[in-house]
Amino acid sequence: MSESVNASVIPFVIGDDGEAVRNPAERLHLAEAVRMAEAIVFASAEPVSEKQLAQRLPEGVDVPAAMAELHKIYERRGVNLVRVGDAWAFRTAGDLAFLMSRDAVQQRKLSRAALEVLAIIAYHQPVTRAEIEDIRGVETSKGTLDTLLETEWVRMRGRRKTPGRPVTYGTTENFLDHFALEEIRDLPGIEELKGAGLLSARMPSNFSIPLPPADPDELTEDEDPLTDIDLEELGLLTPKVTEE
Amino acid sequence: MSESVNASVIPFVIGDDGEAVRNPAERLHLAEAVRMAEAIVFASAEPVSEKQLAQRLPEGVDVPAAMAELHKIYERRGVNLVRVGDAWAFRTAGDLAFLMSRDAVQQRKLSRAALEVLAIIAYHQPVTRAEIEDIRGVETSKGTLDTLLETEWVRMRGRRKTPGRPVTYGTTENFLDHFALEEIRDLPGIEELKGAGLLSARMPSNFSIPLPPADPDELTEDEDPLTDIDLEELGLLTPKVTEE
Amino acid sequence: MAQAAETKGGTGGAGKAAPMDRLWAENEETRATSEPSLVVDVDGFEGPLDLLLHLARNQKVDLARISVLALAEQYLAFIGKVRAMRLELAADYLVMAAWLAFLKSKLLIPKQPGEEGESGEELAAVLQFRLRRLEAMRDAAARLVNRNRLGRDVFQRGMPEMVIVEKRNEFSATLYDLLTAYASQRQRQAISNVTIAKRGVWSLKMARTMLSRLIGTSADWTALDAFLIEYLASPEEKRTAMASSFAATLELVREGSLEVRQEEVFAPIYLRGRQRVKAVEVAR
Repeated sequence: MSESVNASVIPFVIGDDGEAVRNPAERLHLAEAVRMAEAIVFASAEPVSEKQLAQRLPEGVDVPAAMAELHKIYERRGVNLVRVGDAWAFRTAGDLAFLMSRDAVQQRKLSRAALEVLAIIAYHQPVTRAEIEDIRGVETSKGTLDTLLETEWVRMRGRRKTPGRPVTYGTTENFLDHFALEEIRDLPGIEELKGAGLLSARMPSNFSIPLPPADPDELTEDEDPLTDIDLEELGLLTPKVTEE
Repeated sequence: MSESVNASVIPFVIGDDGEAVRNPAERLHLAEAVRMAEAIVFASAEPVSEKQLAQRLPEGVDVPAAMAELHKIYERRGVNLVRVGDAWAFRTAGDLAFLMSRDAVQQRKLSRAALEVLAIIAYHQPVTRAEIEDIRGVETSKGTLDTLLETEWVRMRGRRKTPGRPVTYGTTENFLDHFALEEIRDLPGIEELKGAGLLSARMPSNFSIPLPPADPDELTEDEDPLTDIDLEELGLLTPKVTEE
Repeated sequence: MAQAAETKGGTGGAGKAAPMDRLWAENEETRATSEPSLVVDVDGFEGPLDLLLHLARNQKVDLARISVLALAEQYLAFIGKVRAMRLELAADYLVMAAWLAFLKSKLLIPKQPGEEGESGEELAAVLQFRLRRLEAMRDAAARLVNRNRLGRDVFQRGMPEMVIVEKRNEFSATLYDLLTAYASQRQRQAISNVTIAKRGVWSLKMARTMLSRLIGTSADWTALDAFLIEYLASPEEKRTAMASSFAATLELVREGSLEVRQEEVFAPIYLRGRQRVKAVEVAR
């Protein structure tokens, strides 16, 4: 890229070979055809052949000339116009391929079951696994909870002060961030779910939706905080090594 | 495109304002950042936020400056860099719509009511369901809000800090993207409407009060009496006959 | 239904327009005798405010200069006409009519000193404001849909580039996904719970056990109903209890542990344990 130091910030190679030969009207015509071809190739889900381009561009356009022009325009950009067989497509410039892999993340959609459990945790927190299962009427697989913990939208918040001391689950700051909620109480209530058409208007009269706690970070009376030993047991903390 | 007659075939506007101020190393740095940003945004079909860009570009890059540069570069091309909220995306140029329409995907047609509700949410956001109904003077049918939420153009954004804490609705980034808006302030006519007091829930105090004509029984010059044809127009075109 | 009415009108075959014309004819003797009541389809309108806006536009002036009084009168005339024809209108429209009648009286009679409440002019201004606001939103919606739209006028990259996938997962879900999942799950669960809790069904097995136990204690003829009522938890269970018990009765009779008697059709059914040792055994 050393040439670009003395060139403009944008290292485009611009019409330096014989465009003057063309008359202005022809130049305008070609410039418009180049713009059109650019848009068509960009929007296409597959490489576009010159034949297809010829069909869509105004009549009389010199397609090979337009593509040669476009190719040159993109030659040193972050994206290049490349030939794929007898068709054209845009591709990330080879020297920038590292950008595409460096921050590559796999977009994953939550499963239906995971969404359900997440929603139950959000509304019913603090809630234990047994309680989630009670609400859903089906067993919740360990994988589902693990996935939710991985999203960092759900956390183990404490232990219920009941026999067996089951772990309680709740939502995190990240949850609020991701779902653009200012606070957990912003989750819509029963009337609003009905109003938005998400919940049937004819629910049984004893049906209710809990109001999440005002401050989800605060433990409730029947919760104990998680101790280091708890965390260790839950595999969330590596055992402390005694000093040597 | 008339300017381009005398310009190069490629009507790029290229660094003509104060780049000389930057030192060469800085310029090179920015040029590379621009290329990288170009590659990243070009590779994605969805808008890429400045935050994501900052994470992927080398440290210390002035992301807004790079994007401003890139925006200018693509200003008159067949593909434009557009701002969508605080994100960026490449989109085919609006003036080429005539050329692109054959690629159009079948879009879900929104009902008139749904469109009206969408407009109210867009212009009045954050807005509660009761306020929407007040503006329209009619109950929002089940499914209207549901449909809008499903398009992902509308979202529940929070709760109004009034008694009952009703849920408020607003638009999403998808909405901006879909309707080619940089931000909500770009909604057509929003400033005029605001100025006219038509975006407030209550009537502004300076709103003019229409005076009744001197003889209220007499129609004014620019009034026509209601005719039977009018009545027919008024939705009575399809009376349903039900037997009792 | 509609067809029946058309035929009655005697213009069958003239198509849909024919009954309409008759409906709106000034002279309505044909209607006077017809029996069916008509429900006006106001589907074309989004409520009374929409209707008012339509009427206001017919004044062909800027909404800011509209005569609210004239508008109120037009609306009332419309409602009056519709009612005279015994067309049924949604309550919303009648409420608006009542309010406009009130507004009209306020506008015609100047505010008396010391009178409570808003003046007619103030009320009229509120109505005018609402009409203008609604119209503004209508126009805004029209301008919005006519913008360059993604997927129709402008397009995104058709071939987004595949990125090399690293281990890191990024999850995405929208609030809508979340709420839909929650609402439908709770709904499903609530409904299935209700089915179990409220509509208990007596199984044949349950009925058999119950009958065997009961009849064993009674050597006298007893009406089936009497047994059942004694054990009915709720009136809703009556049908299922009756049906299952009767089926169980027949089974028990066939097995010889029960005797059944009925005096005549629909008369009470009497049961008693078979007067034998075997019956006692079954009863256990």
